[in-house]
This record gives sequence, C-alpha cells and structure tokens, in this order.
Amino acid sequence: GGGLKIGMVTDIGQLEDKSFNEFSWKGVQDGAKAVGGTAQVIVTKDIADYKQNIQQFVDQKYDVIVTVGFLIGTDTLAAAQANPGIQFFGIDQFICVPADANDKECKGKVPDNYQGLVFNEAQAGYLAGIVAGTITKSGKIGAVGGRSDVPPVVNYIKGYENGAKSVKSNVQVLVNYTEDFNAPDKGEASAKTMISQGADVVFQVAGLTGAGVLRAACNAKVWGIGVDVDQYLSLPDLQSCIVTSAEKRLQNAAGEAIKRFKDKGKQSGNYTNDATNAGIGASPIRNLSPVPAGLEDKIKQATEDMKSGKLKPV
Amino acid sequence: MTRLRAAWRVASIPVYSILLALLVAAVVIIVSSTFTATGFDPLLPLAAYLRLLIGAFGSPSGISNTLVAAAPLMFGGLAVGLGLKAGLFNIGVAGQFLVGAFASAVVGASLAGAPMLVGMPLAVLAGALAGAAYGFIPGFLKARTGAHEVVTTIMLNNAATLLLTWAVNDLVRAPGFTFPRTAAVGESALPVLIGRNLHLGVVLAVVAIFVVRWVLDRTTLGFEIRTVGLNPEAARYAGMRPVFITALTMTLSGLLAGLAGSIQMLGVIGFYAPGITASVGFDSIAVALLGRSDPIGILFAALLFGAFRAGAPLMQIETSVPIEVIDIIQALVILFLAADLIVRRLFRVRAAKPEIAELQTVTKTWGGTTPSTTPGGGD
Amino acid sequence: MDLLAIPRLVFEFAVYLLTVLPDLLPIILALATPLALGALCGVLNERSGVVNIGIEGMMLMSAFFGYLTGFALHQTVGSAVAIWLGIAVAVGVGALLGLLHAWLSVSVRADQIIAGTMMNIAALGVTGYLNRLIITPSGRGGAGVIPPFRIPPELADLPVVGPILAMFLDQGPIAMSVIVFVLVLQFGLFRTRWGLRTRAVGEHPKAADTLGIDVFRQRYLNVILGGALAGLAGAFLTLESTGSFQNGMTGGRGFIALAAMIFGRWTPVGSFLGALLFGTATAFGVVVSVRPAEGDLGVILRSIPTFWYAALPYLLTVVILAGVVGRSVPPAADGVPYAKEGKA
Amino acid sequence: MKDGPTAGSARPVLEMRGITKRFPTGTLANDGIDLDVRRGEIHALLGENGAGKTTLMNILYGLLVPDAGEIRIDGAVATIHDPADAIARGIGMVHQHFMLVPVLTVAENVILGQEITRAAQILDLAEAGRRIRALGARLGFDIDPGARVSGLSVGQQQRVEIAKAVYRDVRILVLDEPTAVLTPQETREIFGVLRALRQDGASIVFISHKLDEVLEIADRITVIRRGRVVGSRRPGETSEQELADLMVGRSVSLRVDRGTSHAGAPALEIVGLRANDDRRHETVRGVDVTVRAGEIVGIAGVAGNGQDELIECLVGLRRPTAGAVRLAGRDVTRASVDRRRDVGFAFVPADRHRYGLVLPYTVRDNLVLTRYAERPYVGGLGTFIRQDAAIDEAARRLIAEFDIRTPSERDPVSTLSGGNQQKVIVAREFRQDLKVMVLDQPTRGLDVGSIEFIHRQVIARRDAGVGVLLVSAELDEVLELSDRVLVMHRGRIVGEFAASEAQRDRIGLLMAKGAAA
Ligand SMILES: Nc1ncnc2c1ncn2[C@@H]1O[C@H](COP(=O)(O)OP(=O)(O)OP(=O)(O)O)[C@@H](O)[C@H]1O
Ligand SMILES: Nc1ncnc2c1ncn2[C@@H]1O[C@H](COP(=O)(O)OP(=O)(O)OP(=O)(O)O)[C@@H](O)[C@H]1O
Ligand SMILES: [Mg+2]
Ligand SMILES: [Mg+2]
Repeated sequence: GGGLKIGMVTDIGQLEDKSFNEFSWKGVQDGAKAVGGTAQVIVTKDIADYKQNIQQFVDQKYDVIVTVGFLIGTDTLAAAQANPGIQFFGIDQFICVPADANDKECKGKVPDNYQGLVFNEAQAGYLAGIVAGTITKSGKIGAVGGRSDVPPVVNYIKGYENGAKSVKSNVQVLVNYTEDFNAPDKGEASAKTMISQGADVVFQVAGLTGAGVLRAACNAKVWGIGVDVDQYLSLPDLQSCIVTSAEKRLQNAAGEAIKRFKDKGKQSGNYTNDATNAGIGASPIRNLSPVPAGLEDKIKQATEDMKSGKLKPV
Repeated sequence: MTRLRAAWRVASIPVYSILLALLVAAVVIIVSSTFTATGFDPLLPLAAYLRLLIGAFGSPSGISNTLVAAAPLMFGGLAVGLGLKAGLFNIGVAGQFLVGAFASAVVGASLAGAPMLVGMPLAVLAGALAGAAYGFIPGFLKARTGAHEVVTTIMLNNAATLLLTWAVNDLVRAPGFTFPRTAAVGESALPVLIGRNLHLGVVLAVVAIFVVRWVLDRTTLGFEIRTVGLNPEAARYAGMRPVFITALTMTLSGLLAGLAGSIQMLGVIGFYAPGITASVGFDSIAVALLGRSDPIGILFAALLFGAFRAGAPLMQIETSVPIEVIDIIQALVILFLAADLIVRRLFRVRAAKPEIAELQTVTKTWGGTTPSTTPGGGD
Repeated sequence: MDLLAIPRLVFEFAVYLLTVLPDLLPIILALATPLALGALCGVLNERSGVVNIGIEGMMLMSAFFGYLTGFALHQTVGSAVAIWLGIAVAVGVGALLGLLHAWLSVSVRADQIIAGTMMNIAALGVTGYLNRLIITPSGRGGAGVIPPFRIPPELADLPVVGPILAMFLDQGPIAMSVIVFVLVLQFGLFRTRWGLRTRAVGEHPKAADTLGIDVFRQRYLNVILGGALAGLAGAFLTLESTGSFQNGMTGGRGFIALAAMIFGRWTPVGSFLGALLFGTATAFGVVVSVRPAEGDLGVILRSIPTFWYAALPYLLTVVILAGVVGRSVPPAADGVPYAKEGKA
Repeated sequence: MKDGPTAGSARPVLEMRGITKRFPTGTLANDGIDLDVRRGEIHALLGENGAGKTTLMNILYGLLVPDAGEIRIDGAVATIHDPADAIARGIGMVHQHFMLVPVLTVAENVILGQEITRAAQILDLAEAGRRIRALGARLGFDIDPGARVSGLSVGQQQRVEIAKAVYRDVRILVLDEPTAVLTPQETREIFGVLRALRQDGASIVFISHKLDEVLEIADRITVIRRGRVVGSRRPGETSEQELADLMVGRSVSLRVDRGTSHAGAPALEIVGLRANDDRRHETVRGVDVTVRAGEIVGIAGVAGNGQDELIECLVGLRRPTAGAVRLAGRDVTRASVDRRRDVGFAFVPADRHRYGLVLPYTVRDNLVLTRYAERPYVGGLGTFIRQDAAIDEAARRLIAEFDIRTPSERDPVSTLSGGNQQKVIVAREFRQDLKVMVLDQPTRGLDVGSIEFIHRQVIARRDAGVGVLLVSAELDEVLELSDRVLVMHRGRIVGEFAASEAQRDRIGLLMAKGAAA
C-alpha cells in the first residue's frame, strides 16, 4: 500500500521474548494498522548487527524506524543524525547527546527526527508494592529481579519496596537478583526460599526466570505479582495465584508514538510514559474476594499523586 | 586442470551439502508457509533465497557486510580448528571472545583520545593477550591435572559473561549513560578501509588464515602440534613435550579467539556492555567443523556463515521468513557433511572423503585417552 | 583479636551454613534435575561408546514439542491429561532424536562431535522457527500445570527430618523421578546383562562382537534410551518448572550436564553428585542474599557482588575438577565408530 | 608326541573348501584354501605374516564373509554369518590380539554374551565364579574369577581366553598365535591345557610362527603362503628348515650368523638404577648393566618385571628415583629425550603403532619423526621452518637403503604392511653416528623374512661399534642375537649368561621364578 513503511529492529535475542521485543512489535503492528501503513521487523541476533539492521531499513527507504532496547541507542542516534528524513523511535532509550567530550548533562541537541520512549517503571512498581503491602499477612514480601544492572528492573523493585512501605511501614522486603533472565529453576529456588522465610507475596521482574517465581508462588499457595503486562492473561496456567501485575504499556506506547508521528509530524526528545499518560499502571486486582477495603482507592490515590507529581516513587 | 580437479575432490561434498540443505530448508519453508497469514506459497523459498543472495552479495555494502560478519568467524574458526589439530576441543571460544572484546574496549577507551596508530595497535594487542590468558587457564589445567578442557571451557564461558558484567558495573562503567557500558573506543577503532564498514580487521583475519596455515604446515611448532594431536605417546618418544604443547596450543587458540573479540569490538561495536552476546563463539565451532579444521576450509566456511548473516535482514523484511531458518540451513549443511554417505549416494560422488584425522582424534580423545590405546588399533 | 578473626569467621560461616541448610535442601534437587537427566543421557551414550554433545539440542527440542502438545491440548482434554501427554511427547521426541544420533554415529559412522553440534544448531532453528509460526501468533500461552505434590505440613515442619523429606518429596514428579533413574541405572549398568553388554561394547566392541553380541543394536538401544532421558529433562524445563517456552531456554544446561557426567566419571551416581554440587552452589548464591548472615560474616558475604555468587557454580566446578577429580578416563571405545572389517 | 588316542581318527569334523577372500584394499588374503580338521586332533596352521591364516580363521568364525568357498561341519554345509552362528556350532576362537575387556573382571569377560542371570536379567556372578573355577580345575590351571583382567599377566589372560572358549563347550577351538608372548614355562602349561582338551575329543587349530612349538604339539601341519596352501606335513616327516622354506617360498637361514663381538669401551652404563611406575610402586629396584661398544646385551624377562620403566628411564621419559645412566661416558640421567639422541642414542619401541609411528602421517614424516627439529630438516630463518626438499631427499634415500615397500614416500604409513612399518622405524633409528641402541622386541609379530632382515641390520650396527641393549620377552630372539644375556625379574637382574642354547631352560626358569631351582 501507499501508507507509511514502518520497520522495527529488535533487541538482541528473539521476537517472542514475552517482553520488550514481543510487545513493542505488537505495538508497531497496531500503529501501522492505525495509520494504514505496513510494518516489518528484523530480529537482531548479535550486538554487532545493530548498525546493518538499521541501515537495511534506511536503504529500503522506510519512513519510520523503531529500535528496541537501550543497547541499540548509540547506533540509533547515529542513524538519526545521518538520515534526517526518517523518523526514529527508540524504545527504552533515554537520549543523551553530550555537547562535548566532558559534558555529562546531555546539553547537546537531540536530532528532531529521533524520539526516545522511556517508562517510569518505578511508578508501576510502587503500585504493585501498595497491593503487596496491603495483602501481606506475615509482613514479609519478596521480589526477584533478573539482573541487578538493568535499570528498568532495579527501578521496578525500588518502587515496589517504597510502595509496600507506604502502606505497611514495617514491612520487610526480601530481594534477590538471579543475574539471569533465562533460569526458571533459579527463579523457583529464589521464590521458594523467600516463601520459606515467611514471604507471602512475591513480585517477579525476571523474564523467563520470573515464570519459575510465579510457579513457586502458586505451588506454595501464596500470592504472585506479574510484570510488564497483565500476566494473569499471558500466563493462564498461573492464574490461580497472580493477584496483579505492574504494567509498563509497551504495546500502547509504541502504537501511540507512530500515531503521533502520523498526526503531528516529526517527534523528538525523550517521551516518558508514566502515570500522567497511562503509560504505566497496575493490572486489575484478581483472585481477591472481597478486595481488601480501600485497596483500590489507595491505588487510585497514588496514581493521582504521581500524575500531579506530588508523589515520587523513588 | 589437475589442481582444479583436486580442489573439487575436496570441495564437492561441502558444495553438494549446501545445495541439499537449501533444498530441504525450502520444503520446510513451503510447508510452514501454510501456517502463516500469507498462506501456502510454493515460491516463498525462491524469494527468500534470492533476498539472502542479494543481501549478501547484491551490492557493495552487502559484500562488505558479508566480509565484516565473516572476519570474527575466521578468527574463531581458526581458534577451534587449531585446538582440534592438537586434539583439544576448545568450546571456550565464546568466553575468550568476550574477554578479548572487553580488554580491547577498556584499553581502547582509555586511549580513545590518543592517535590511532598508538591506541588501535595497543587495544588489539590487549584483546589478543587477554584471550590468550583466558585460553591458558584450561590449557594449563589440562596439562597439569588432566581436567577435561571441554568442562573447564564451558564453565569459564559462563563465568566470563557474569564476571565481565560485574566488571563493567563496578570497575569500568562509563558515566553519562543510563545503563552500564564502557566509554567509546574513539580513535582506537580499527580504521574503515572501504565503503561504510569494511574495516582493517577483515584484512587481519584473512592474513591470520594464511599465517596459521603456514605455521601448521611448514614449521616445527605446527608439526609438534599435529603430532601431539594424532599420537601423544609417539610425540613423547620423539622428544616433544605434549604437556607443554597442549598448554601452548590452548593459549594460542585463546589468542585467536581474543582477536575475534578484539576486531569485533574495535571494528564494529565500539563499546562493551553486558548485553553483548558471543554468538561468534557458538558459530565458530560450526565454522571449524564445516572447514574440516583446515585454515582454507575455515576461510570459506566463515564466508558462508557471514553471507547468511549479511543476507538475513533483507530476507526478513522482504519475505518475513523468520531468521531462524538460517540456523536450520546451517544445521542441515553440517548434517549432510557429517552424513556425507547420503550426499555420495545422491550425487554419485566418487571423490575420496577428505580425511579429518584431527576430528577423529578429538572424538576419540573426548575423555583424555589417546587413540592409540583404543581397541582395534592392532597390526 | 586479629589472630582470631579468620578462625572465628570460618566458624561463623560453618554455623551459618547449618542454619540455612533447611532452606538449601528443598531447592537443590530442582536445580540439579535437568543437569542430572542430561548427564544420565550422556552416561548411557558414552558407556556404549557414542559421544553425544547434542544433549543441549535434544533437551531444547523435547522441551518445545512437549510444551506444544500441552499448549495445543490443555483446553480440550484438560490440564492434567495434556501435561502427561506433553511429557510423553517430549520423551518420545528425545528418543527420536536419539535414534537420529544413533543412525549418524553408528550406521553412517559420521563424526559424533559434528553430529552433536548439528543437533544443537538444528534445535535452536527448528524450535525458534515453529515458535514464531505457531505459538506466538495464537497470542495464548499455557500448557497446563502439574499439580504439585506437597508433604503434609506437620512432616515438613519437623526439625531435622522435615528439610530432608522436603529435599526429595516436596518436588515435582519429574524431579522426584531423577533419584529413581539414578539408582536404577547405577544398578543396571553394573549388575545386569544389559549393563555388562553396554560396558563391553563401549570398552572393546570387537571383543563383544566376537562373543556374538550385536554392537550396533546395543549402541542404538542406549543412545535412544539416553535421548528419552534428555527428553524428560526438556519436559521438566517447560512443563514442570515454567509452564512456558522460550527460544534457547536450555541456556547451556546440556553442556553443564556433560560436565557433570565427566565430573562423575561416567557413572550415574557420580554424575548425579556432580549435578547436585552444581545445584548446591547455585542454591547457596540464592540463599545468601535472601537470608543474609549477621555480624562481620554478613558484612563480608553482602560485600560480594551478586554476579560472583551467580558465577560460583561455574568456578567451583573448575576448581574441584582440577583440584580433586583430575584426569578422568572415559570408556576406551568412546567416540570410535565400530566397523566390521571386510563386511558389507 | 601324538599321545591323543583319538588323534587322527579319519572323520573330518571341519572341512573348508576353496575359501577365497579379497579385501577392499585389493589384498587377496585367501586364494582357494582347503583345510580338513579331524576329531581330536591338533592341527597347526603355519605361514608368514600376511599369509592369510587369521583371515581364514576369521571366516570360519563368522567375522569375515568369504568371496567363495564353503564350510562343512560334520559333513553338513554350515553357513556362518556371524560369531553367534559359530559359537552355536561349537566353534571357539582365541584371537591373535586378545579379545578381552580390560576393565571387566575375569568372570564378566568369560560369561559375556552367554550371561548367567537371575530374574530380570540380573547377573549371577557367584554362580559364574563357581563354574569358572570348576572349569579351571578341569583344565588344570587356577583362575580368579573376581580379578580385573587389566591386572593379569599375559599368560593369565591367555588362560582367560581359553576359559571363554571352553565355557561355551567348544568342539573346534582355534588359537591364533597363542604362544607369541609367553615364557617357555607358560607355553608348556598352555600345551598341557591343549592336550587335556584333545583328550576330551575337541579339535584344535593351532596357528604359530614358531616351528619348534608346532613340531612339538601338532598332529598335522598345513602351511600357507600368500593365501594358498603350499603343503601339509606330519611332524615326524619334516624339519624346521623344510617348513621355513615352505613358508617363505625360498630357503631362509633360520639362524643369522652372529659372528664374534669385539667389545670395546663402555657405551651405556646403568648404575644402581631405581624407578617407580605411574602408580608409584618401585618396579626398577637397583639395576646395574654395562653395555660395551660393539656388543649386544640381551635382557630377558617376563613382561611387566620393570622392563618398561627401565626403558623409559633410558629413553628419558621417566625420572629415576636413584642411580645414574651414562651414554659414552656422559651422564644423561636427567637429560631430555632429544639431548640423548644428540649424544648418539637410538631406540626401537615394541609397540610400533603406539610409540613408533604416527599412522595418519606420510612415510616421509615418520622417517624424520625423531629428528624433525634437526638440520637439514629445519632451517631457513632460525631453526623452526621445515625443509621439505631435504626431508624428501632423506626419505627416498632411506626407503631405497632399507628396501621399504611403499608406493611413494608420501603415502600414509598406515597403509604399509607390519613388516614394512617396522622397517620405517628401523631406518629412522639406525643412523650413522650411533653409540647406543635400545631395542624393545624389535621383531614382534613379524615373519621370518622381516626378522632376518632386521637381525642382520642389528648385527651390522654392532660390528660398526654400536653398543646394543636388546630387551625382549621372546627368549628365542634374545638367545639368537645377544652376546650376553641378563635375566630381569621383579625389577632386578637375577642372572647373567654367555648366550648358548644349553642355558635355555635355566634362563626360562629364572624368568618365571626369579631363582634357578
Ligand atoms: N581388514 C583388512 N583389510 C585389508 N587387508 C587386510 C585386512 N586384514 C588383513 N589384511 C591383509 O590380508 C592378508 C592376510 O592377513 P592375515 O592377518 O590373515 O595374515 P596372517 O597370516 O594372519 O599374518 P600374521 O601372521 O601377521 O597374523 C595380509 O596381507 C593382511 O595385510
Ligand atoms: N588393516 C589393513 N587395512 C588395509 N590394508 C591392509 C591392512 N593390513 C594390511 N593391509 C595391506 O595388505 C598388505 C599386506 O599386509 P601385511 O602386514 O599382512 O603384510 P605382511 O605379509 O605382514 O608384510 P610383512 O611381512 O612386511 O609384515 C600391506 O601391503 C597392506 O597395504
Ligand atoms: Mg594373523
Ligand atoms: Mg603383518
């Protein structure tokens, strides 16, 4: 068709990662449909292929190129500067253009055809924390992170801790980073240990490892909290114990970005998806009947305060 | 003419294997096309292969992409191949690759401002030495304690990924980024020679092919390595020192793997970050096996894999055939090489199978016994 | 004071290990299960003289097809049935791949390391490809769950017995089955006719042949059985441990299984201990951060970056292999294809 | 010697008719061979290496399929596809290369393939042990069913092989060179066993190179050359010389004339040498030997009495725990392998495939294997670039000089015949500037022709003033070549003799018992 040609370059690994790549791609497809364009994806298998994968779309005269993950940011910036005629979106890329070698505050000019889509995971984590803090009976809750050096993961968990403390100041939060997104057995082990320590709610921010976390929660008949998407829906086997999920609406953000470009033209700078634009949130409360008094209000209130900027999750 | 025929004797089986692999993969693509939105499409494979070809060789940039992707595979393939010659199976290329890339990144970044002729050579050297050091560990352990190199290298691969991630976070993290990474290598990068990305590393890789070949065929060291690989006992009686050769070969293998990481870092990536994958390490094994652990064979095998790498993007966006089909094709190529019986039957190949004594040695020495002590070795 | 610092820390550490033991024991077995099953696959193969470095690939394929079965059926036939069918399919796929490996290694006499490498690459490709085409588009997930077996709380809470019982019984069925397989194979290998013939064929096939033993048949049998075990390991990953599939989710476990096998000197029990050692090191890394120690020890343990704990199992294996186990001698005919001279 | 009452009873148990076998490599191993074996007879099969003896028996045992010919047992045509068929027909075979699984116990080896099991295929090793002991008692040797085969002496292993066959109640037993590595005593014991079997009415095919043994044990002798039967004799009607000529097809001199030695200054001095084996057991317990220039000193001894460690100490592959080794007056106790070679030391190993050759390598590379790093084979810049021209030239010269039968110097040595492979090693080691040679069973498994050639070479070297140390379990060879004979037992030299036939039995006794009765 004559519509926009939209290309997406994934982060290293696979399209069906049940996370960034998968939902960004869904969003790009939604966006394409909405603006009557076509979408294609290149799966990146090695960091060394970023450049050529982006260039491939450039050579094929694509109008919009979406790149996923912070690692590909450097190459995306370069491509954006080299191709002012093409709109670039960088998912989870906080664009920082140093004015000169020793500038750390990103005073440089962001090319006006490149927009970074970043998320306030801390806010989502905070809302999940409120739920955990409210429903815990033991006063002990747990969180399993995939990697301690991946900013989104850490932000989720920081927010989670603060959210829980906001409702139960003396709540104890057990945290473990498996340093591996691909080890369900290790996730299960972490959760099992936390549970045997008395934790009765576990929050997973660990990809496939997290599946093991939630599985352990279900087996032990304690509560589990999902991440990124409403995992009550994406992991039907584990519905019995998922109480909510800390959502980061990737699909939505990617789709909206493309619409913005179609309606308003070139997009630039860093676009933060957070409470103000429903870029993050907490999935509906499940499995709790009755839902503890005031829980939903607390969540609504916190969301409002975050919108107004009154509440800082970290 | 006779030289041509000789070359064909060696090349025929691989070439036929590739054709056969493409054929079988085509069937897979056609069958699976029925599952997809586009629906049943008998011409899909042709379309896909055409794009692969165009993407890899159809344009100057395609060709240079192929070469750039092949270069680290040449180093990696040589690393594995050299080990095989000495009866060592170095699965540790992945780890040595990462260590080399990391060292080059750190040294390169620290000399980012320095003139290229200072920073670049030092950065490359750092990568080579780091890889060598990381290869020395399993080599030394095997020589000293007999600890099996397959086990130790696998473990060291995983350890490298984790500990380098730690190092980037706690030791050399560059300020001004939202995620852990090292500073850019700047002036220390390998200079681009032609077009967009054909960098000096490609030249180094090709040179390495012929250097390694020369060492193996024409020098006493090469003779010692091959002898130790084929019959360590005889080597001892001939006055060679298998223990020393084992450690040395593993170190050299690590050095080559380190160089693979180094040129990838200084020629393409430009900074080290935890997400960096060492798919090169995995593919290198396939490349070495495909190349029959012979340097020239490795050269062509690496080019083939490089071409797949370079052609894949176009194939994906023009035909939306999943990139995983590349793995399937590569696996099939290796399958038909291994089971060359099939190929011979199908294409009536008379050519004698190019003997790969090293590989047999490796398979036999899997657990550390020498082939000569295996049964059936009688007069 | 300073003189006593070290011994005191050592003592504190010992005490700490004892106190966390109840946390460690229950989680070790699950961590060791895929490794142990993979290692047993290796033992069966190599004891009969066939090298198999394709265990990783066999696991991955079985994991996928096991999951696919549950995925496709659990809504129609119900969760429980779907799971068991899935496990059956996984085991069957493993056995089929074993058949392929046996055909390549025994009949075609292909180089066994090349065959194994092929298996690993093919598995990545095939599973990734089908995952993209079949599962992802459906937008659904889930393959049913194995109802967990729980030992009654009053037992679990017993001081000493509890954790030990939990170690073996508070597990999924596949994890529990591992122990059975280990014992049965250990006995079978050294006390039965099948075992005797297997070892003979792996050590000196020609001698076995001259006694009228069918070397090919024996090797086919073992490689196929081994494949089935690798298949069970795959089923564990998707159906028992996660309930979902992801490309390359075996994450090198097949290779670590090989390490466990060599570590265990090609015996079932030895391999199992190797897998347990690895699992224990992993478990320690988890427990140490979830249940930190107090006092100076706690300070020290917490000062160690989590990445080092994650690397501990790998480093420990190298150290112990080099320091304690040392040179390990495989079956003499391991990896040597058997050819009847002068026969068609 | 024919003490079997049933010996030679007319009825042939086994008839092989027109057996023909050509190997893929083109070797015509069997060319229309006919063979009769009667009930209760010991039938000797004689022939030089490669004559086709093993091939013929492998066909009988179902390991090879003949291109033509038929096999009759008790007159009825028998098709034998595989060993299982052979075993079922009461045929047993003790192979030239032992077919024992070293890591298994005696009992496990014996029952393998016909296991004694309880329910569910569980092995009944106790019962197996009982039967094997009983069987040993019947044949007159004791045997420990629980022992690991890897720990047994060659003689004991030989018995296990026979036990395997008898356990399957053989009627036709084939023994392929069973005595090649045995001491005279062990040989005699085996002969006792064979006679016992003959008493029980079994028929035995006995393959050997050793003419005297054949004459002692056989009821009939069939000689094969290059795949054809060239004659059949009864021991009474023939002589060693006649048989040898039949085998080789020309008249050979069985005894190489050793001539007289002119011993000079000490070339090799071993002083109070002690050494441990890999398991840290002291296996060399104070050995003193002096080999003078121009003499051949033989060390006789049953395998496994410390010879291997002694040799490794001499070659430079093992550190002695005490004592010294001197080459031409120079102390080389701690010197490396190549240092010793520089001093003028050469070594011919017993196991050519394991220590002497790199089988996949070409003949030329094997011909310089131990001198690969010496000029003129290396050169150019530095001494690490191999000089192909020089290597080729040397290879062609040696191939001609030592009459090595190979298509070209660039063929893999693996395709050469055993004897020619051994010639490659000899050619490589027997260089001009030698002072000391250590020979470890230099003619093992070779035929009369090859042996003759190599022995001549050795004596030529001696006469050129080289000190030769010959280590061998083959007493015949030691006696034939040596000017002086030492006997090694339990890591010590237990006796010294001036070689002469008269001493044969005392030496044999010393080898076996360590003390002459
Ligand atoms: N598998 C084989 N392939 C090709 N040629 C073979 C094979 N086995 C034996 N030969 C050749 O066939 C001929 C007969 O070999 P055979 O082993 O029967 O001789 P032999 O009489 O037993 O000699 P020896 O006394 O050394 O045992 C020899 O030339 C041998 O090299
Ligand atoms: N296993 C084998 N495979 C292939 N060819 C073989 C094999 N064994 C022997 N041959 C071929 O058969 C021929 C005879 O080999 P063999 O060793 O039996 O001869 P031979 O009579 O023992 O010679 P020599 O007396 O010098 O040892 C050799 O030229 C060799 O090429
Ligand atoms: Mg023979
Ligand atoms: Mg021979």
